[in-house]
Amino acid sequence: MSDLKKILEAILMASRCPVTAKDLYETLHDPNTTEDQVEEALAELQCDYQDRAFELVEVASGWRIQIKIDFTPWVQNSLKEKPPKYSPALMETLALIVYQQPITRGEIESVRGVALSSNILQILMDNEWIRISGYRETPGRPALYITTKKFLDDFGLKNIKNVPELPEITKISE
Amino acid sequence: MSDLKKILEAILMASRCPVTAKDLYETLHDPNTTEDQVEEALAELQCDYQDRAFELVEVASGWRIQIKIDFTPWVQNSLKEKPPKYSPALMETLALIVYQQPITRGEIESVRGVALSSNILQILMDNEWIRISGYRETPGRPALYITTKKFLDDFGLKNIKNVPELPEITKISE
Amino acid sequence: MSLNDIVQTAEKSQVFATVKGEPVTELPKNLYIPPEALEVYLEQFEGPLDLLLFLIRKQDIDILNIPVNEITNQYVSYIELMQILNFELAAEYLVMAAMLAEIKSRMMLPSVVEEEEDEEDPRAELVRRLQEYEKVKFASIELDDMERVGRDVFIASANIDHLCFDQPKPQVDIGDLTHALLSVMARKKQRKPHTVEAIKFSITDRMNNVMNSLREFDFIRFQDCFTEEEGRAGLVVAFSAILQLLRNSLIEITQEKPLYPIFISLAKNKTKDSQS
Repeated sequence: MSDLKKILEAILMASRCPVTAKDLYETLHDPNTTEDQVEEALAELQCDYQDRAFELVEVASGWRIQIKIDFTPWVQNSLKEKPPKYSPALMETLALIVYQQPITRGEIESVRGVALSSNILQILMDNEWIRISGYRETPGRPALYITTKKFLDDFGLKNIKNVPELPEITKISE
Repeated sequence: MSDLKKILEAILMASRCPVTAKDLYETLHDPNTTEDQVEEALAELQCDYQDRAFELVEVASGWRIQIKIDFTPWVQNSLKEKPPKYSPALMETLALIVYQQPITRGEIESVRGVALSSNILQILMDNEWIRISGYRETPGRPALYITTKKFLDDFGLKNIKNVPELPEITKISE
Repeated sequence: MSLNDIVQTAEKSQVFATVKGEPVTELPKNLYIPPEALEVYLEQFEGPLDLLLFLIRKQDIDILNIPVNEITNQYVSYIELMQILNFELAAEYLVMAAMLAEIKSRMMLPSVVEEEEDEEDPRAELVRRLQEYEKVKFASIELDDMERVGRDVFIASANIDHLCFDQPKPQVDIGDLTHALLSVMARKKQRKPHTVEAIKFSITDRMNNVMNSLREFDFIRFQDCFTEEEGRAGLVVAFSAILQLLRNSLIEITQEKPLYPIFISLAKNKTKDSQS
């Protein structure tokens, strides 16, 4: 297996989202590799994966490695046995968005006292529990996060007003 | 490639956390497959991946597929957000918890000779590298911190006993 | 500002900083950190033990036989320099300076040490702390060098978003969310800086009050010096005032028998005191 193929495999396997051929090419920083060679290597990888449980496909936003559809039952089983556990940091972030929406990343960080690791908001977005509702008109125009309908569905709420009220003393605005 | 191997590959590739051989076995729901066969298939997969950019390794909470270390520079290049760099103060705090757990905040401060800034423990908790295991029955009931399985996973260890040994530095003369 | 800038400014003005109102015209002597690396180093120290350990290791000093006098002088020079350079100096640095000074003074009294058989080397505690800290520092470097997920090791995963099945609902409910929020808020409260209020009571005033009362009456009852309404701060100040007066030999405190009232009176040897 060529080095180029392995490098592309590594990048695609490590990425959470699809990567474009152009991005792959730029990540290489290699004057000896052309964009065409990248495309070729991607095609070869596709063949390599014929006898594996995953495949390389091109979707709207780029290339990604995904589980072949034949293995759906087992993936489903494994998720059933071990549903994803959310970290306290993720739960606290979600809680702040629920009770303080719309809220910026900076505000979440200032209440929690530590920087937010980037994948927390990503996971919440992937779950479609939160979305960006707009941007605050302050320097940097930070994104404002709010909860979604899917969040209400998944948590069995009819309306965002149904979230339990907080004891008076813990009101956030102090 | 056998079906069993492919199924295991699918489950492991679909999961973001390590999976134990036992969990894999239970996910199969297959009376014709034994736990030993699962272990064997895992060993075979390890061989299969020799010429790929990823490898199958066993850490504290199970098996996981990870990118081989040779490809780290390219993966790092492709990351949109650089991984956080931790201060010596944070690493010293973590080292104290690793080697002297369970330990209180006061004990950490006394060994390091300085007060602990509040966000250090919070970052370690957010990473799920440490957790509170209980409270010491002394005045103030200080929290006792210990390391987690996730700490072992993230540092590629199977067991807390695998942490590097401390050197004996109490030499009489140098 | 680099040290060079400081030196250049100093050359121009002959004064490059002011400490406690005093202009400083020369850098402290005995600095073992190369001047050009000074600023970088000073910012990096993880506390007084780290600084001390650096001074010891830099000069290849045997940690079990620290020349306290020399190390103390060097340590204090750095502390002064950090103050000159306006580093935010944690109180712990000053505590260590005091500890070093104490060890130094104890070591200057060799006769006392010899007389008491079990007297430990005054440096023993410091050496023990330095060794323990060095071990932790070493371990932390080892730990940081280990390959870790997210920095050196990356998890390989394949996407499953396109698979059609009922994704299991999250194993969390809204109660977990409120619980999470409450714990954030509880932590935030702990982080809040506490405001230091200006002292409402002055020890000197209180000392004068006690002395005035004693000039009027021969005795006053110990408990009459305290007013409950003043709260804890008031009680502490009143008590400190009495201790201070006692220390200055201005008053005497008497109690006839255990559990009997305690009385305060003017010191009888007050006049003699001034002669000695």
